[in-house]
Amino acid sequence: MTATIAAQAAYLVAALLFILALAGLSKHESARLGNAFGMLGMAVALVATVVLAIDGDISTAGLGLMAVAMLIGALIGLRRARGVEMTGMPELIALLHSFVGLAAVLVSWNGFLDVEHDPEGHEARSLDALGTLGIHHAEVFIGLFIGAVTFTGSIVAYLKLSAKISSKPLTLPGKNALNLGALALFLALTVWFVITPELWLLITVTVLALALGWHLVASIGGGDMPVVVSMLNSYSGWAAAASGFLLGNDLLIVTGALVGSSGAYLSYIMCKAMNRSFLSVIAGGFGIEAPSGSDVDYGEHQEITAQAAAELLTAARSVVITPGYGMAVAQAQYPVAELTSKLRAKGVDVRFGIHPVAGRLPGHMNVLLAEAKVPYDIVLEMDEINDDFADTDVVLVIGANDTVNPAGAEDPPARSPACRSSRSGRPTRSSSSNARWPPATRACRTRCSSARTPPCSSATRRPGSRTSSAPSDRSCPRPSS
Amino acid sequence: MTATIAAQAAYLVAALLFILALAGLSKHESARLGNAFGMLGMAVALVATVVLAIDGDISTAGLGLMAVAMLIGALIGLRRARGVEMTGMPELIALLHSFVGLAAVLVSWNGFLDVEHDPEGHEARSLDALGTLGIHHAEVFIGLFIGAVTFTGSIVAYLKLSAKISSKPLTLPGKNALNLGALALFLALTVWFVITPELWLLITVTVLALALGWHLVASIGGGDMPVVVSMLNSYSGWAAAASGFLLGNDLLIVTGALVGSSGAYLSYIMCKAMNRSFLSVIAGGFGIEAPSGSDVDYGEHQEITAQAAAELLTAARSVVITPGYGMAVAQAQYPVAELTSKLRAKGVDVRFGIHPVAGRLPGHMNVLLAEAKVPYDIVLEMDEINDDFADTDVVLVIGANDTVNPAGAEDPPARSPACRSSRSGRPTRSSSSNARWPPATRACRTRCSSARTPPCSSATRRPGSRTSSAPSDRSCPRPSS
Amino acid sequence: MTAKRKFGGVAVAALALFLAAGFAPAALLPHVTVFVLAIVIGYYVIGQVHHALHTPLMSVTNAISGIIVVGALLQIGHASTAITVLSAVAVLLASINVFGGFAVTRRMLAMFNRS
Amino acid sequence: MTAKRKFGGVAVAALALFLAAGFAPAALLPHVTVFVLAIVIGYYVIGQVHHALHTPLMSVTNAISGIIVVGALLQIGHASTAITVLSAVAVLLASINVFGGFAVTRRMLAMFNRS
Ligand SMILES: NC(=O)c1ccc[n+]([C@@H]2O[C@H](COP(=O)([O-])OP(=O)(O)OC[C@H]3O[C@@H](n4cnc5c(N)ncnc54)[C@H](OP(=O)(O)O)[C@@H]3O)[C@@H](O)[C@H]2O)c1
Ligand SMILES: NC(=O)c1ccc[n+]([C@@H]2O[C@H](COP(=O)([O-])OP(=O)(O)OC[C@H]3O[C@@H](n4cnc5c(N)ncnc54)[C@H](OP(=O)(O)O)[C@@H]3O)[C@@H](O)[C@H]2O)c1
Repeated sequence: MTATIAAQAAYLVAALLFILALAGLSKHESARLGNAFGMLGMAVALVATVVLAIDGDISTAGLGLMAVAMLIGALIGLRRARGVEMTGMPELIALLHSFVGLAAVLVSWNGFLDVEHDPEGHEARSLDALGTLGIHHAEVFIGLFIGAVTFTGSIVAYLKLSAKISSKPLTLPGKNALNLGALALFLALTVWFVITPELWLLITVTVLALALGWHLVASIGGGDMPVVVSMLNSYSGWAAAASGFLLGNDLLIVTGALVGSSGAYLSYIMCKAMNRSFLSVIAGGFGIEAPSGSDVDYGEHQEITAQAAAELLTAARSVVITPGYGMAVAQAQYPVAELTSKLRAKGVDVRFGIHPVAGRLPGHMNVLLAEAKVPYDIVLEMDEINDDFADTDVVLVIGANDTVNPAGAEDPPARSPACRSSRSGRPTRSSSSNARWPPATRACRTRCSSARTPPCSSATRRPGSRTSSAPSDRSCPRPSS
Repeated sequence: MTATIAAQAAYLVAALLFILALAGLSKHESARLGNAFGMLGMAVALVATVVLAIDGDISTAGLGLMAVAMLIGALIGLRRARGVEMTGMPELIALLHSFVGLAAVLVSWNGFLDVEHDPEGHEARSLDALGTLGIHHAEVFIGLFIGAVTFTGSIVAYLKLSAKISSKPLTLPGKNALNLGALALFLALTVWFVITPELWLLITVTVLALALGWHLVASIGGGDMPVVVSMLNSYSGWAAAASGFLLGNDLLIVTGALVGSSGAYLSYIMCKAMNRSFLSVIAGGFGIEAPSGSDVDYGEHQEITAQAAAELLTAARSVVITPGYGMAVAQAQYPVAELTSKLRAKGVDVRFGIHPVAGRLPGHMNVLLAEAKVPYDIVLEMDEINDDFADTDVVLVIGANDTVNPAGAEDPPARSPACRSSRSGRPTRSSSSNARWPPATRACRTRCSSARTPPCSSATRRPGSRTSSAPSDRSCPRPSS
Repeated sequence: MTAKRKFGGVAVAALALFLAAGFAPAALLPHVTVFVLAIVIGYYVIGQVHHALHTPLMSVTNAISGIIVVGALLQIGHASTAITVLSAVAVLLASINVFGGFAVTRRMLAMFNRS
Repeated sequence: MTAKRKFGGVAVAALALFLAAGFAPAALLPHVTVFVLAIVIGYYVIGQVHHALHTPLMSVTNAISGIIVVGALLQIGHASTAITVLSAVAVLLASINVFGGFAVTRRMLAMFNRS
């Protein structure tokens, strides 16, 4: 067994372990095991690669550099992973995507320096002998393009998600034309580069791709970030696959395709949940629809005291809590979890209903609730719980104004208490601009309004202070236990 | 685009179309489309292969022979497909499996004649130069083995299913040892053949594999045929994949692996439904467990007249019919379908509950009912309908004695009316030997027995006459409409 | 089975696959990769199949595994007569499979109707 | 979409893939095959994922796409200094991804508990 064959066998094993990892993450019960498979697969791949490198003509300095680079990267990564707050996950994930994109850019540039820039060198000559030099040109170019788009796109997403820049969509005139033009230019440049692989072409396409990635994500409003992050996830996979084609490495190709297609399909699922066209997401052309709904009957709302709300909750047989990102901003998930466990101890049936795009990332609310120790089996999807609203006594809508209140879709959002009765906001009929709890929830609202309307003052709103943790005595009502 | 590359591209397309075909068959709505994709994929693959052959060094005589062979095969296949009765599907499918197995045997023998038998020939020399001659030996041997096992196994299954031989399991002394011994011998012979590829070794392994295939399936009782047919389906896929390795053809490899793994997984699902160990199925070691249940309380049964049964049915709000293979043997599905539509016209909620292994093939009952024009949306799986038995007024068990009556598992089967009250047979507690409606159905039986016990005389039993179509006036009771 | 044992089982299986693939000749590895990926797809494709369609599914996979006709076709007519005759027989058999399988699936599926 | 239109769409896509693969250089085809099969697997694997696990899923795919570290590692240290430096940077970035991604997924999954 030579090192090359051993490495290829190891790569096959690693690819299968990655498939097992993704499959494992499909269920709560197997998720940790899946993550372990992913780590095992990565370890196998890394060991195989290092063995391959040592077996090859790597210099000792190179080997040292490799070790140092990996060590530093590992330390930074582990530190970030340990330190990040769960509310900060979206930013972290976007940032990590950008690293994959940048790495793909560097790999492509290396490919260029190794072959195209050194046409008399060993690599270029052997490729030329095989007749695959032209493919190499194309692979360098395409990999660079995808990587660079992923890189700046993820950077913009990171900046928006961490509120370092405004999350308002950038609306350049003719932005679709700009995007399409950039794509067409890229295709033309690719052909050109395959014919004459000049340095300036590579520089041009790098700049073009960086600008395109920036513009694509900048044109998207903050509310659509969940889909964008998922799309960038997919792009980072395609970038890895493109590098795989460049290096003729099946592991990169398989893994990249796996991540790329799963990310794309995930985005597609989310677009469907949000009533959006998948194509317009890819094109970055959304987030600009005019807010609708100013002509809608919002119903009446009555304010009640925390005391009355607490009585309502303790008297209820079943309570559904539909949290939004506002709950996380106000760090209200801890009081909410406490409220939940107290109510459950009293025998009240408390469940959570999660809107498909609640939070800044798909599944983000679930993580936040899990962190606050809400058991995952009472945290349900919108589809799972929608039919049960009719039998629910009280619905608490916490920090999710815009999913139930059309005014929330406007800019600046209408200020209103973050924890309110389910009745104070009615979904608009035209739910195209923002996903909302679909009409089935009206059954609840109707019922609630006929029975009781319990807006409650919740986690104190502190505009500007992003990390404020709500004092527990001013948070959601707690039943006297 | 050379013919070779075009063919490879076409093969990739065909492989994807086959995946789409299998995916399409997962739902009623897309099943026909899936079949169309399969046909398209096969057409693409065949055209590509013919083009490749013409582009190669095929003689005109060879081309003519090819056309004639395909034409004859197509005519025979289409005739069989048009003429077969739906009750005869299991036999047909088993027979078709045997063809794949035999074709794989022939392909392997050809590989031997082309290379190993002609060590100074062009093929052998070029493989030797590549250093892959040893692999070729192994591929010939393994492909031959799998193909031959599939061939005789399917032939025996065909003979048993079409009642040309007794469906009783053959129980040679030490049959597991025989099977394992044959496998060990095969491995030893493989090593030997890789070292010295002699003709007599190939003949030996052919005989060995034919005998093993025969013995494997002969040891399995008639009642376990659904799983056996599904396993043979899987084997035929592996046989095709082995031929793919032999010929270095990715399309054969992908398609074979697809069929092989899907068939194996299907068998696994069925084994679970039958409470059997998957391993013992593969080993052919089942069907020999002693029938249990003579010490079981069968409950009482009361016979009632067809008239009374008809009254019962018309008075019912909801009726569940659980048919078994006996319904098909007696051709009673047509009267049953008629009864169903009449009852439905009267507003009675009629549904069918299908045991996972009812009939001679998984899903066989569904096809038979579909042929009799019973709409597929009222034909439910055991899992789907099991919970509803408690709310069901009347359950008709038609020709499925052995799924509810432990006596039916004995040999010869206890004669009893094929259409009977759901109470007359109680499931045994130890449901290992034959799959039965699980305990949940007892809810129904209990309820039925407390309310009414309606055995009804159904399709007349005519022992010996297999194709008897029951006269409709003696068939299942029909409500006066 | 606990998660630890599952992990151990998979690790052992991974090692076995590594050894098998590692000691296989280099020329075989791309084919093995494709083979393994197709196995995974076969598993997933079948997981969502409705039970009621198992018989048509079997007859369609039957037809599809008639793809071995491609292998037999490639062997016809450019070597000894014996090979040509054997492959012609194989082509005939596999063609029965292909045409019969798709035709009978089509016929079966045409019977299924909603109410 | 009617079945006919779907069939037509797939047929056109099949033709496009055929042309793309057919005009690609022969050396690329095995890689394209593997690529396409992996895409299919990615689609199926994700189809069954519970919504609640989308965030951990994303962070794990994030970590997995850090596999590009393998590519960067293979470029280090056997060519010009520029290449070595660039690949060292790529290795560093991708390592952050790999280690950070798996670690944060692990941390997140540890939070999920049944009642
Ligand atoms: N969260 C979801 O369920 C959901 C669903 C679909 C789409 N989205 C998108 O996600 C985006 C959320 O972004 P955003 O910037 O609009 O959300 P946001 O205003 O930051 O938060 C949304 C909700 O949280 C409340 N909130 C914000 N900060 C709070 C604090 N410190 N204390 C208490 N409550 C607080 C807001 O109340 P006020 O209205 O009083 O400001 C609003 O109801 C929206 O653009 C939306 O389109 C979210
Ligand atoms: N069908 C299923 O749901 C099912 C489920 C699990 C396993 N299996 C296996 O499938 C095998 C079926 O094979 P088998 O040979 O035992 O089945 P079988 O006897 O041919 O048929 C089974 C049932 O059909 C009845 N039947 C047979 N011929 C009939 C006719 N001409 N008219 C009316 N009723 C007729 C039998 O009634 P009598 O009892 O009166 O002969 C019996 O109840 C069994 O070995 C069983 O283990 C079947």
